[in-house]
Amino acid sequence: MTASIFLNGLQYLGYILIFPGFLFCFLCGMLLTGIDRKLVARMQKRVGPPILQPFYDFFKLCGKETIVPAAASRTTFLMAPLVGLAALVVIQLFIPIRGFSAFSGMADIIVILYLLLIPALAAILGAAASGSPYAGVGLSREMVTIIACELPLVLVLLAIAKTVGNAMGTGLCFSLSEIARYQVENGSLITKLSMIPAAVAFAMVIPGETGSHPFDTAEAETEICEGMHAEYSGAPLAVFKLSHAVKVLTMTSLFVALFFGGVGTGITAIDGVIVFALCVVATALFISFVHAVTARLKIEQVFKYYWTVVSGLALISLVLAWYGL
Amino acid sequence: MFKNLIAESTAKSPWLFHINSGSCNGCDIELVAVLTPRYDVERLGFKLAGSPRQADIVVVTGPVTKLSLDRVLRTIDQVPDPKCVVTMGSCPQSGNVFKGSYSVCAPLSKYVHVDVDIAGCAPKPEAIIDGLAKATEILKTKRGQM
Amino acid sequence: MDFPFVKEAVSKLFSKPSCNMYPFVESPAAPNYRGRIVFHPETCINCNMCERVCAGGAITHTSVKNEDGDDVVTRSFDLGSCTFCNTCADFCTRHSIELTTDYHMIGIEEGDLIVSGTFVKKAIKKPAPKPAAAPAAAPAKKEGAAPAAPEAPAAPAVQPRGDGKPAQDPSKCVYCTICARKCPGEALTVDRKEKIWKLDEDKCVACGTCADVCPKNAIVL
Amino acid sequence: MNFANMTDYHHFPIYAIMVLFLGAFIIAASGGKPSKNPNNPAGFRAWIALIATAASLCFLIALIRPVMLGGEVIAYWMGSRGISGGYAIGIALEVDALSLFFALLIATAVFVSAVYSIRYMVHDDCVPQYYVLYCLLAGGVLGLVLSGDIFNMFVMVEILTFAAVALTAFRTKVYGALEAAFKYLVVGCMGSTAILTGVIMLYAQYHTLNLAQLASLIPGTMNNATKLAFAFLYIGFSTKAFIVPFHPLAADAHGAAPASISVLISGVLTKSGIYGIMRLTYFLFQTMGLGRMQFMLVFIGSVSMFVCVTMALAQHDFKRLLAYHSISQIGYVLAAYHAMNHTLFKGLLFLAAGAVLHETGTTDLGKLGGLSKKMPHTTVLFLIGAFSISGVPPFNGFASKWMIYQASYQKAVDTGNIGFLLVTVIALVTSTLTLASFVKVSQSVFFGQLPKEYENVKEVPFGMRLAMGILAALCVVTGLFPKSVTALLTEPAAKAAANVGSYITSMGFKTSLPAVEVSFVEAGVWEPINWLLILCIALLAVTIVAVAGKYDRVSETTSENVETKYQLFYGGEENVYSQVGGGDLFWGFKHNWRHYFDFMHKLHSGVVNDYALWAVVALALAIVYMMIAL
Repeated sequence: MTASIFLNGLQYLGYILIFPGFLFCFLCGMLLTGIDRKLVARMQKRVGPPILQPFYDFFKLCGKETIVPAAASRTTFLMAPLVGLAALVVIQLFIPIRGFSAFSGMADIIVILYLLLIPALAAILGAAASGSPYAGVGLSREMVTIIACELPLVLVLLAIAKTVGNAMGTGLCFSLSEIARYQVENGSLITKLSMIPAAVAFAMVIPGETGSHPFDTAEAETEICEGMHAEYSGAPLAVFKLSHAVKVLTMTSLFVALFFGGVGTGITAIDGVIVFALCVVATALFISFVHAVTARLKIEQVFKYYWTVVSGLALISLVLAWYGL
Repeated sequence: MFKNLIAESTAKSPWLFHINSGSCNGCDIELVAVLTPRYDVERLGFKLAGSPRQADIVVVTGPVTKLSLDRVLRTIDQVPDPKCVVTMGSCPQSGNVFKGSYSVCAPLSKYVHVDVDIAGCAPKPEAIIDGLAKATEILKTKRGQM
Repeated sequence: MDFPFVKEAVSKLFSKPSCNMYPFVESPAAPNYRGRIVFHPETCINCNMCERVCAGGAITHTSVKNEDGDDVVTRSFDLGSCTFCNTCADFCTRHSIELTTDYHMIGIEEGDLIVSGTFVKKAIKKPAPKPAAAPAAAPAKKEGAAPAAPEAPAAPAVQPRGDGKPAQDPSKCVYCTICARKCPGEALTVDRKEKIWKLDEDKCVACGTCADVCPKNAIVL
Repeated sequence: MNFANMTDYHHFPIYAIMVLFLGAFIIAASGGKPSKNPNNPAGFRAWIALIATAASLCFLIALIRPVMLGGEVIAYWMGSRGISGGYAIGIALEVDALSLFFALLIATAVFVSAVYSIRYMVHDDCVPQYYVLYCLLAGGVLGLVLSGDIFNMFVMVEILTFAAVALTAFRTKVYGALEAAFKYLVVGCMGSTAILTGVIMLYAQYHTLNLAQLASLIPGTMNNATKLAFAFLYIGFSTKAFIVPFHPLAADAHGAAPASISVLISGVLTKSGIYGIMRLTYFLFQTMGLGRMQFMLVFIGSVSMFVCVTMALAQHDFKRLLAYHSISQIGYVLAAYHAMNHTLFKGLLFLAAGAVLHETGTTDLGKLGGLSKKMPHTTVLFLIGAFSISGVPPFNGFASKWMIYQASYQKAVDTGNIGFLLVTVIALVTSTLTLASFVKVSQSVFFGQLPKEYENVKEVPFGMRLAMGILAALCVVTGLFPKSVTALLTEPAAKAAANVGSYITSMGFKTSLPAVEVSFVEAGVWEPINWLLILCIALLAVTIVAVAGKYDRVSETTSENVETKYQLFYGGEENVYSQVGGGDLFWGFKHNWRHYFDFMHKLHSGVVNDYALWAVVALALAIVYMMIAL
């Protein structure tokens, strides 16, 4: 009895720490950002950094001195990156890999929606705690970006809930693992007409959520000195960089799980590789490519873009889903 | 092992912070040229950081005018250790043609320890890469001593 | 919305990067690039014109007497103060200064960026003054030859002619020929070997350029 | 009447009300002279108020077992005068789970606020009078929710309205206090009058004032007069709940009143209005097109939600901002059972605002900043409140909002009504906007830079922190164990709201309505414990790695200028006070909505005549809607 509890606990711990928890997030996220940087460089006709560059950056930052400004609120300032990272890892635990998810049953689209807020919120509070006016500007932009992304994201997720619910006969389905199961049985959601605009809208949300070009107004290093991270140095900054990497993984794998959930073989190990490959493709298309061909928008343009174009697409999808297409 | 890893990474990921202390913009343009596809120092891991808190190497251009002296010194102070100060072009090393002007405080080495000087007016991008590579080595030794 | 770089990005993704892989591949500078200064001390005549024309004040010299009474002159070029404008090389009559295409100029320790050369400047063996066209060549002061630097310029060795035209002070002149080269009317002839300084009075317009450019202040008006 | 009879729990409701009125009476009888003690000018009066509120809370807690768990409906006839001749003659108290739910909320808020007041009100004048009014207000609201008699409800509304007006106005030295009180008085009186009119109409129709009897008589005898009465009653209670279009009053009143009263206005007064509306809709008039009625409530709720959250984003004053949020959240409350959580976190936020006001003397967002270094505890407590109200998991706001989304979307799917879908979307977006405005508050009050004049600010006294701590703990607990809370409080209340039959029969009236077993649609319960466990392990793992890796590494500094090293980076400039103003923080958002904001700015003129006009228009619209739709 105790042994089984112990083993169960060990398994959980393994999920959290190794796969699909920290270690997996760390390696895959960093790899994705590395690939992203390389691809952007190649599209700009550059050689670009080595693919392992994010790892170098991370370890270098770990070895740097951490400066906490005298004006900052020390605890908030230092804890914020850790909370953000932990929340992201938790999201990653919920995202199914073709039916397999470490913690099914408690994963829920709305929970994910709110959990996605936590890393951004942690970054915002950390920025606010630093006391820097640059961080103040940065956090204001980050918050507006969150608001901007929220509406299309909500619409997309509701459309998915409706579509899957319709097909399952429950009218509604908010559970991620159910959605994954449905896709395994009936093929990916992307094959549905009503889901195509939703997929496009979600793809457009990815760069906004991860704060990459052209929606990186919050961290605009050339105008507001890295914005929210203006006062961060050393290990906390490393954690922020890692969080960004994990967020790339989270958003792309969420995209894959929601729209390409049916792709795979059924063997978790192989599926993991396939999902990761799909994540790489998603990163290449929605982050690197968009980065390479656009210039940074102004914050009010970001907002307008998300609440008109992207929300419009998501709304079309919702309406189509509503009428059962 | 971990220490070694960090030292190795330090050499592979030096981030620059660029301070213009009254430069004519010649050096600044060259520094930017180093980041363009033609030279692309990002392949060596270099990156322009937006804030001194994230920088490893501070690149100073310009003859350190009286007004900027205070700012330059404060910014250099705010860079976390290990750090490396690089002067670029002749101005911060000596004042160049502005030498002796009432408003020029060059050389910078009077005020802070300068690790690497890159000569040239303005230096050729290759020379900048040379200098930054030297700075990276110094950075790695400094990291090893920490 | 318009994305002008879509095609560009895609095509570049599959083409070779245009990077100059510098530290791994040599990248020679373009011809006539003005980089590191090379100084040939053996031909320098210590006219100091380079120092005078240097905008950045990068050129300095020190001189020490050796046992023969000759000046041991060390001329140094501080690359950290140089604008690489080539004016010094341009003005150098002896072509002792050269700006090469070597751009590797990194200073880590003091002296890394200093280019210097030492040469011996023979003390002038009191050649008989040959006042070519200077009737007022005052022979009064036969210069003690002790200090190379004119430490006692209390009374000018040569009296001005009074008509605005130049007169040479043979004790100071090193026959560097700059005055002849800079004379707009080509009124001056200077022969370094023979130590001749000659003024063609007809051509001279008394502009004063020769006095201006003379690195040794050997011309008075 | 023997002692055993006295301790019978059937007496507890009236005790709970009476201790408060008794407290008010004793304090009033003790005269208005402040005591000599500068640390407590109210002297023993504060303690009387505290004891009265605590006793009242205890009585209500004792009722949880029979009413919430046992499902009993307590009917209590004053003076044992019950039903005679088929008509209710006596005055009745009637406590079902819904009443008790609201009563518990109110008693908790009142008690915590009383704890807070002791130290908070030290610097005010007229403190003795404050406690009289305080007890009156509390007693009034409690009486309202426990009453089983519609005229008594009106009486209690009057008591609480005038107590609230007086409490808003009594700080005559505060700029705007009188103006706010006047506005509140005018519109509040219109509301009270509307309620009275409605009551009269009902009495004329049915010759009874007892709620249960009315509920048994109304079905089947609906006519236009009843509808009219309902419209009047609805508008009357709306003014008490400050839902749109009565929201501007709340902002003024909150701004002028002391923080401890703001807690009551937001957590207690508005709840009384909500209670009234719910009683009306689900009990008295439940036969008249409940679906349409619900739709109207949800519609008004959504409008309140959105309008007020955008209004809040535009505010420059901490308390006014909270006031608008208060109404925005009331929108959620109308839409579903968000009431308890709202009382908890909004109370907490108002107390935090009060703490800031107490120490710095201002609530202007533009003037504050960086207080987290001086008031760390207040900051943490405020953040808990802010996270809760924004629905950040794992705090309680998330639990209730989660249910709202699920329920409204389920409703949309079930009924095929796009309107409910819109509600889900608005609710989700509003929640993000709420987060935005609390980010604004935390940036401009607690984080950012400390202005020079607040260098000497201290943490608030322990008593005030204790009050905030109680609410914060409740926020966390209800957030962590929403299932138990739902089982204990919310679910019985929800069932009671729908189970009119048993309400009527337990009062001794016959009804055609069967005491139905209500199918309370369990929209699903958010169970955060597992999730939180994972988060904790994750956080722990990260922290351990971080600490082991010398996360907070500080090396021997190489520069001599240590103090410049730890200054903020200002592009190299010397540190100056620079704070991103709260008003400019969300420019990117406001710019896109500028026409809307301009419109709202013009609309909220601040002229009481306009607001009175709004009230009349709202009444007219309500009447028209009732007549046509029901």
